[in-house]
Amino acid sequence: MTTFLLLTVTGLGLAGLYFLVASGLSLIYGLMDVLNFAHAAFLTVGAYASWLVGTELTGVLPVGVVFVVALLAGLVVGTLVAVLMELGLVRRLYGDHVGQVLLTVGLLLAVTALARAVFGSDPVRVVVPDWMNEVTRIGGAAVPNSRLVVIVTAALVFAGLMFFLRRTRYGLVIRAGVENRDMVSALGIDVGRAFTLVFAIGGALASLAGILTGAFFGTITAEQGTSLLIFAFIVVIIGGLGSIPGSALAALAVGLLQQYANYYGAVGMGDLIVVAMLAVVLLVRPQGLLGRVA
Amino acid sequence: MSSVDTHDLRGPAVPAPAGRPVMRTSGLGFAVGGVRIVSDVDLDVRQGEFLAVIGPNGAGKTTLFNLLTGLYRPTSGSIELAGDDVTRLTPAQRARRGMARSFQVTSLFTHLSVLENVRLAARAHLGGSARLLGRIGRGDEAVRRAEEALETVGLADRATETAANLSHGNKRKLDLAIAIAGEPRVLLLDEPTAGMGADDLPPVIDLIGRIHARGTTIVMVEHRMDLILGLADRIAVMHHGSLLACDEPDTVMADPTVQTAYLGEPL
Amino acid sequence: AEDSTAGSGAEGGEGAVKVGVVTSQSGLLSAYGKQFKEGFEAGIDYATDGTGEVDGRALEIEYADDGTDPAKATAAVTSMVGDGTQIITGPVSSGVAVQVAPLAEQNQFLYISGAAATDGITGINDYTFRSGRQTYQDVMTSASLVGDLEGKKVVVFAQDYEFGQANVAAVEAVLGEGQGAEVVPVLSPVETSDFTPFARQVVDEQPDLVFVAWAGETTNAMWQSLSQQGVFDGTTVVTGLADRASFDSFGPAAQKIDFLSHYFAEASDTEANQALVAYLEEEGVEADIFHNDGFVAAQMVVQAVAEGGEDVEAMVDALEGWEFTGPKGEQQVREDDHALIQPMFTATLSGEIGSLTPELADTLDPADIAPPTAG
Amino acid sequence: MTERHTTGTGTTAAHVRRVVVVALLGLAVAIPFLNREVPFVFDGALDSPGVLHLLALMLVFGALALTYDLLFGFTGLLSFGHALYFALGVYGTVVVTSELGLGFGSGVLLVLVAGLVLPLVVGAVCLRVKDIAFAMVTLAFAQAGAIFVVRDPLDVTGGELGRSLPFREVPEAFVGIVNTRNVYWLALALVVVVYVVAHVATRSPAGRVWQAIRENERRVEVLGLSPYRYKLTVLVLASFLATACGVVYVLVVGGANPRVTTSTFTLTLLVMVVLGGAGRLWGALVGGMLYTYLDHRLAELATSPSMQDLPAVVRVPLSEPLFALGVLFVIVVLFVPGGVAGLVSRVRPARTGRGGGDVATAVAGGSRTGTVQQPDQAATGAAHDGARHEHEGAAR
Amino acid sequence: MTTRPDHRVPTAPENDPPDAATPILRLDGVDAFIGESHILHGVGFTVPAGQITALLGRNGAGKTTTLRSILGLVERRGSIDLDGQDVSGSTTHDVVRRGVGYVPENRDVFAGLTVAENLRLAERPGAGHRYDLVHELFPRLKERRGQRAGSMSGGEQQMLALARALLNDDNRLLLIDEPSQGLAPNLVREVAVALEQMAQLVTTVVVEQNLAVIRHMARRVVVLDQGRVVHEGSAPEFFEDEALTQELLGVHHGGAHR
Ligand SMILES: Nc1ncnc2c1ncn2[C@@H]1O[C@H](COP(=O)(O)OP(=O)(O)OP(=O)(O)O)[C@@H](O)[C@H]1O
Ligand SMILES: Nc1ncnc2c1ncn2[C@@H]1O[C@H](COP(=O)(O)OP(=O)(O)OP(=O)(O)O)[C@@H](O)[C@H]1O
Ligand SMILES: [Mg+2]
Ligand SMILES: [Mg+2]
Repeated sequence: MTTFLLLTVTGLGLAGLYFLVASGLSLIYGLMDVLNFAHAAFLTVGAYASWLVGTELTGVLPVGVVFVVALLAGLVVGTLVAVLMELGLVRRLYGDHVGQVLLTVGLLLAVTALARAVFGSDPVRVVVPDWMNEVTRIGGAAVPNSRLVVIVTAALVFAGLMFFLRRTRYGLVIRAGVENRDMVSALGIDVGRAFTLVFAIGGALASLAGILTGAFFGTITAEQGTSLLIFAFIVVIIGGLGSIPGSALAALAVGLLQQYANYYGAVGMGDLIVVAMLAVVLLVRPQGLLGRVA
Repeated sequence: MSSVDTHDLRGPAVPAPAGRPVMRTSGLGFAVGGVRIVSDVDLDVRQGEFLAVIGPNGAGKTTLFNLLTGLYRPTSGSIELAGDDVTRLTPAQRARRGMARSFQVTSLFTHLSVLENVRLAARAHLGGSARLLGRIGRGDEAVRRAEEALETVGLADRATETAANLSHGNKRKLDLAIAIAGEPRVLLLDEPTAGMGADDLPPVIDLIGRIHARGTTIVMVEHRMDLILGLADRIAVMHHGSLLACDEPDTVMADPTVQTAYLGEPL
Repeated sequence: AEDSTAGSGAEGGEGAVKVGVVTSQSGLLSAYGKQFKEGFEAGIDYATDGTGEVDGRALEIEYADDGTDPAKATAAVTSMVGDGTQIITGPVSSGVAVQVAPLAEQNQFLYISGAAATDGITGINDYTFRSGRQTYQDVMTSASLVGDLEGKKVVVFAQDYEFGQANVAAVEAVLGEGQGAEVVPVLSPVETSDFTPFARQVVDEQPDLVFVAWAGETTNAMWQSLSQQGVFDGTTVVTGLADRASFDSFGPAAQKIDFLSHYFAEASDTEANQALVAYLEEEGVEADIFHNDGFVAAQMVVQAVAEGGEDVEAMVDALEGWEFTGPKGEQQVREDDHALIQPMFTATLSGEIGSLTPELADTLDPADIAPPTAG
Repeated sequence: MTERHTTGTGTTAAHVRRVVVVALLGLAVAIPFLNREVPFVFDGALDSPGVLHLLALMLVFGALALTYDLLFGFTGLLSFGHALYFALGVYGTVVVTSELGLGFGSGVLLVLVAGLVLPLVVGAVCLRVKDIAFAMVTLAFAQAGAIFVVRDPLDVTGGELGRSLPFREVPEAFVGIVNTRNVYWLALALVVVVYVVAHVATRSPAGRVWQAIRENERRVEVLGLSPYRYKLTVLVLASFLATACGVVYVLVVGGANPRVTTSTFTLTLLVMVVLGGAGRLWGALVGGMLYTYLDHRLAELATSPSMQDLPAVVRVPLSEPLFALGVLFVIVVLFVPGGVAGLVSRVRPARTGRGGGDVATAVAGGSRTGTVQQPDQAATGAAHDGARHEHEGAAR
Repeated sequence: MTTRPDHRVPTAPENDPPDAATPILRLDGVDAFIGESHILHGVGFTVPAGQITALLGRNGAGKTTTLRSILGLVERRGSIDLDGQDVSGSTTHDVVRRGVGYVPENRDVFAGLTVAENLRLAERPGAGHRYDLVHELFPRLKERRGQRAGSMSGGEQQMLALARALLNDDNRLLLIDEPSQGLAPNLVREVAVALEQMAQLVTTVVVEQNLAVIRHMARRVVVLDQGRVVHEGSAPEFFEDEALTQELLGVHHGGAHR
C-alpha cells in the first residue's frame, strides 16, 4: 500500500514534469500549428542560464534566495531567447508549417550541440535548497519534496494557461491567425504581436520546465531537453491538438501508467506502454483525447 | 473556342435508356450531432437529363452532393447509381463508376501546373494509373483530354502556369475543367459559375449545355435563375434539408412558395 | 624496463611508425575522449623520454574524432590504416570498440582498445588488446569491500541495458556462484525519469550489500532517490568511482558510499603515475580516470614498436605476456586473451560537495581479481 | 494550341543533362583509379581507402536520403519512422548472418523480403491516420524498434553496444581495407539502382498521383483514386529501398549500432533531404552526401591543428559538428528554399516554363504555401488540421 | 444607429454629382507585386465619399489585387491616400484601424472558430458593434452562433464574411469583393439594399461580376484590365453604353443574362 501510494505520488510528480514540458509545446502547437522542436532548446537555455546565475551567486546569498534569483534569471533568458527567435527567424516562415518544423529542428540540433560545446558533456549540478531534497511522509511513503513542488507548479501553470486562453482575446486571435494571417490583420489586429507573445509564453514555460527538471534530477545536461521532448510530444498528441486540458490529462495518464508499469510490469514496460498508448489512441481517435473536432 | 464539337466526346459507357433513373436516392438523410441537415430525400435523376438544384442558403444542396459523391456517409437511406447500391462505397469507388463533381469552394492541386491538375483527373478516369512503371508521354490519352478540357474552359494559354497563381475566377474554371476532364456519366456541379466574369459566362454555360447534349447527366446547383432556365430539364427545390419539389421549370417557377422562400421580389 | 629501449640507438632508426588515436572529441563521451588523448600524450612523453621516437623511429601520431559514432570511427580507422597506419588505439566507448576490434583482425593492424569496459573485447581476436580495466575486475573489487558474503543478500541496482546487465552477470558469477551470496537484480529502464520506486524496491529487499552499476546523466537523480528512500541506513552501498566531474553527482550520499576504483591520481605513487600527474599539471589538467588508459595505451604502443618494429605480428608477440609498471602499478598483458591484469582500488570520498576528494582505502592484488580466461 | 507538354525528351536541355549525368557517373566509377589529391576537400588521394570509405558512406546516405525524399518530398508524408527500415537492413543483415547460418546471399535476400513485409504491415496501420498523427504513429513504431534493439530481449542485437558483422560469412571481395574500392562501387551501384527506381517511380502514373496527394488528398479521392493505396505503395517502396541501403551500410561500416534506430537519426534524414532540396531526387542525393561529408569532415577539421589557434568563441562551437550543421540547416530553410537543388535551378536559366509536366519543377521549393497567395480555403483547411471536419467534404 | 433594411429599392439621389463629393480614397500610380509577378501597373482612381463605387473587370484583371494593395496585403508601390493620409507604407492592421471593413472574395472566414468567435474577432476596440443590424440582415448567424464556421454552407459563410465587415460602426470605407457570390437571389437583394442604405455613412467599393446586381447600386465605376485602369466614370453612363461594356467587360446586351 505504501509502495502504491509512493508510486502514485511520484507518478503525479512525473506527470507534473511532463505537463510542464508539454504545456508550452501544446500552447504553441495548438495555437500556431508549429511543432516546435526548439522547445527543447529553450528548455536547455533556461536551465543553463539559471545554473550559471545560481553558481555565481552561491555563497554570496542564502541558498533559498539563490534558487529564486536563478529561477527568475533562467525564466528571463529563456523567454528572451524565444522572443528573439520568433522575431528573427520563425516570423519569416508563417504560413509554411513544414518550413517551421524544419527551422525548429535545425535550432534544436544547433543549440544542443552548442550547449554541449560550451558546458561540456558531463552533467552540471544545480543548487537547490536542501529542503527540496528532503522528503515529506505521506501515509508512510517518503515523498521527495521536489516532486511536490513540481506538482504544485504544474497545477498553477495549468490554471494560468486556462485563464489566458479562456479569458483573453489572444487565444482567438492566434487560432484565427494560424488559419489565415492576412485576414486577421485585415480585421485590424496586429497578429505579429500576438504571435510573439505566445512564443514568449512558450519560452517561459519551457525554461520553467528546464529549471524544474534540473531540480528534479539534480543535474542539467545538454541532452535533457531532447529526451524529455519526445515524451512531451507524446503527451501533446495523446491529449489532442492544442488542448491544454487534454495535455494535462495525457500527462497524468502517461506519468502514472509509466510509474506503475515500470514497477509492477516487466522491466522496460513503462516505455513500451507509453508508445503503445500513443499508437492506440491515435488509431482509435486520431484527434487525441480532447482534440478539437467538428 | 468552338473546337469542342470536333472532339471525340465519348458518351457514357453503357447508355441506359433515356428516362430511366441513372441515380436514385431513397429516404436519404444526414445529421450531425443530432442536427438534421438533409432529411428523407427521394430523388430520381434520369439518364441524360439536366437537373438543376435550387434552394436558399443552407438548404442542404452541397450536403446532398457530398452524400451523393460519398464524402459524407448518410445517416439514413440509400443511394443507387445505375441500378447498383453505392451507399457504402468510397468516393474513389463512386468516381470510378462515372461520377464527377466540381466544388463550391475551389479544390485544386495548387502547386501543380494547370495542365497537370486536369491530366490527373483525366488519368483517374481512364483507370489503370497505379503503375509504377512507364511515363507520361506525348501521345498520352490523358494529356490529350486534359488539353481539350482546358481549351474548353478557356484556360489553354495558362496550361503551364502553377495553379496557385491563377485569379479566383480562373481557379473556378480550372475546377470545372477537372470535373469534365473525366468525361463522367454523371456530373455534379456546385455553383460552377460563381465568380466567373460576365464575358466568360456564355461560353461556360454553352459548354455545360454541350456536355449535356452529348448524353452526360448533369446535376447543377446554381443560384442564378437566368442561367438555369435555358438549360434545365427539371428543377429540384431544396428547403430546410428536404426536397420541396422536383418538376419542370415552368411548374416550379410558378410555385408561390418557391417565389417567396427563394427568389424574393425581382430586382 | 619498459622504456629501456626507448631513446637508444638512433642509428638503427628506420622509417617512422604511424599511430592513430581515435577517440571521442565531440559527442556524448567527449570528456572521456579528451582524457584519453591527454593521457596518451603524457604516456608517449614518458615512454619515449620526451623524444617522441622509439629507437630512432619517429612516432607519427594522428588523432581523429569518432564523435562516439561507430561509423565515424570505422571511417577514421579505414582512412588511417589505408594510409599505412599499423597501430590504432582509441575509443572510450564500448560500442565503438566492439565495431573497431573486428577490423583489426580483417586488416591485421594492432588495436589497443581504450577505456571501453566491456568484457567482450577481451579475447576477441589476436590483434586486439586493451589498456583499461574490464567490468569483471570492477565487480571483483567490490567483493573485497564486504567480508564474507555467504548467505547474505546482494542487490544489484543497475540500468537495464548492456552495461547494467553485464554487471549483473558479473555479480551473479563472482558474488553469487563464487561466494554463495543471494543476488537480486533491480533493473531500471534506461530512460526512466523518476527512480523513487526502484529505490523503494531496493530498500524493500533489505539487502546486506547494494551494488550500484550506473552510468550516464541520471546518476545524480538515482543517488538522490536512494538516499531519500533511506537505503544508506544500515546497508553497505558499493559503486564504481568514475571521473572527477561525476563526484558531485553522488550528492549528500557521497561520504556514505564505498567505492571501487579503476584509477585516481592519489591512488598510487609509481614513477609512471608521478610522470602522468606532472605532465598533466603542466597542461593545467587534474589527472583523472581515463588519463590512465591513454597513458597505458601509449606505453603499450612504445613497447610494440620497440620490439616489433614495423611488423604487426611481432608487435603482437611483443605485447603478449608483457609486464610493466603503469600509473596504477604492476600490470601484465595476459598472453592467452590479452586481458590486462592490473591492480584495482577501493576508496571513499571525503570533503564537501564541490570539493570532494577520493581517499584510498585499499589496493587489490592484480592476481586476486584477474578475470577468467576468455575465449 | 497549347504548348505540347513534354517530360524533357527531345529538348537540348535534356541532352545536356544526359551528357552531364553520364560524365558524372563515369567519373564516379573511375575514382578508385585516380591517384590524385584534392586539397582541402579530402584528406588523402582519391584512391586511398580513407577517401573511398568516406565516399561510400556519403553514397549510402545519399541513397537513403533519396528514399526518404520519396515519402517526404514527393508524397508529403512526414514520417518519423523511416529509420526503422534502414535499421532493419542494418540489424537484419548482421543478425541473420551471425545467427542463422544461411550464407550471406540468402541472408540478405531474407532481409530484403522482411524489408517488404514490415513496411506493408506497419504502413497499413500507420496510414490510417494523417499529418502529424501519422508522424507520431510512425515515431511510435520506430521507438518500439529502438527499444527492441537496445533492450535486446532475444539477445541478438548486442544492446547499446551494437554488434559487428561476422566478416568471415561475408563475400571476401567486400572484406578488409584493401577491398574498400569494391565497397565503394557497391555503394555507387546502390545509388544508381535507388535513383533509377525512384526516377522511374516518380515519373510513372503512380508517381504523379503521389504528387497530387501531397497537394490535395481529398481531391484525389474525389477523382476516383484511393490515396491510401498510393501512399502505402510509396511507403513500401521507400522503406524497401531504405532496407537495401541498410544492407550496404553494414558492408561499409562493418557492423550495427543502435544509433541508426533513434529518432534523431530520422531527423537527420529530414535535414539531409531539405538541405539538398525536397522533391528533387538529385537534390536529396546531394543533400545526403553533403551532410555526411560535413558531418565527418567538420569533426576532423575541429581536431586539426590549424583550428587550435582560433579564438575560443569560434573554436568551441565548431568542435561540435552538429552545431555547424544545425546552423547551416537553419540558413538553408530560411534563405534557400529548395536547398541545393533550388540554388542550382535559380542559377540556371529557367527552362520552358514552370511545371510544364515536370512535376519536380513544380514542387521545388513547394514545401511552402506562400503567405501572400490567397489560401485555397478547402485545401488549407484540410491540410492544417486533418481532424477538423470540413464542411466541403471531410470524409468520415 | 441601426439601419433597418427594407425591401424597397431606395431611389438614388440623382442630382448629387458624384465628383463633387470629397474623395475618401485616392490611388495614384499604384504598382503591386505577388512574388515575382508584377500585377498592377500604375493603377490610379478616386473613390468619392458617401456612395458606392464599382470596381469591374474580367477575371484576372487585378480587381482583388487592387483591394488587397489598399489594405497592404500585397507588396505595393505608389500613393494610396485614405482620408487625407498616405497609407501606402502602413501595415494592414494600421490601415484597417482607420475604419476599413473588408470582405474577401474567398470569404476567408476562420473555419476553426465558431460564428460567434468570428464576429468577436472582428469587433474593433473603441467602436460600437452593430450586432442588431447584422442579426437582422442575417438571422441565420444568430441561430448558428455556436457552429464552426467551416461547417457552414457556402452562402452562410458569405453572410458571415459580410457581417464581419458591417459589424463596426466606425467604419468609413468598405471594400467588398464579390458580395453576391453564393448567396440566394432573395438575399442578394437584401444585401444590395443594405449596402445602398449604408453607403451614405460608409463609402463602399464593390467588386462584382454579376452586373445585374451592381448596376443599380453603383454611382461610379472603375474598370480594370490587365492591371491597368481602362475606364473611370459615372456608373449610369457606363451601363447605358453598350458598346463600352461590350468592349471592356465582354458583355452582350447590357450586362445581365436575364
Ligand atoms: N457540423 C454541422 N453542424 C451544424 N450544422 C451544419 C453542420 N454541417 C453543415 N451544417 C448546416 O447544414 C446546412 C446545409 O448546408 P449546405 O452546404 O448543404 O447548404 P447549401 O444548400 O449548399 O447552401 P449554399 O447555397 O449556401 O451553399 C447549413 O445550414 C449548414 O450550416
Ligand atoms: N499568387 C499569385 N502569384 C502570381 N500571380 C497571381 C497570384 N495571384 C493572382 N495572380 C495573378 O494576378 C492577376 C490579378 O489577379 P486578381 O485576383 O487581382 O484578379 P481579379 O480581377 O480579382 O480576378 P477574378 O475576377 O478572377 O477574381 C491575375 O492575372 C492572376 O493570375
Ligand atoms: Mg452549397
Ligand atoms: Mg478577384
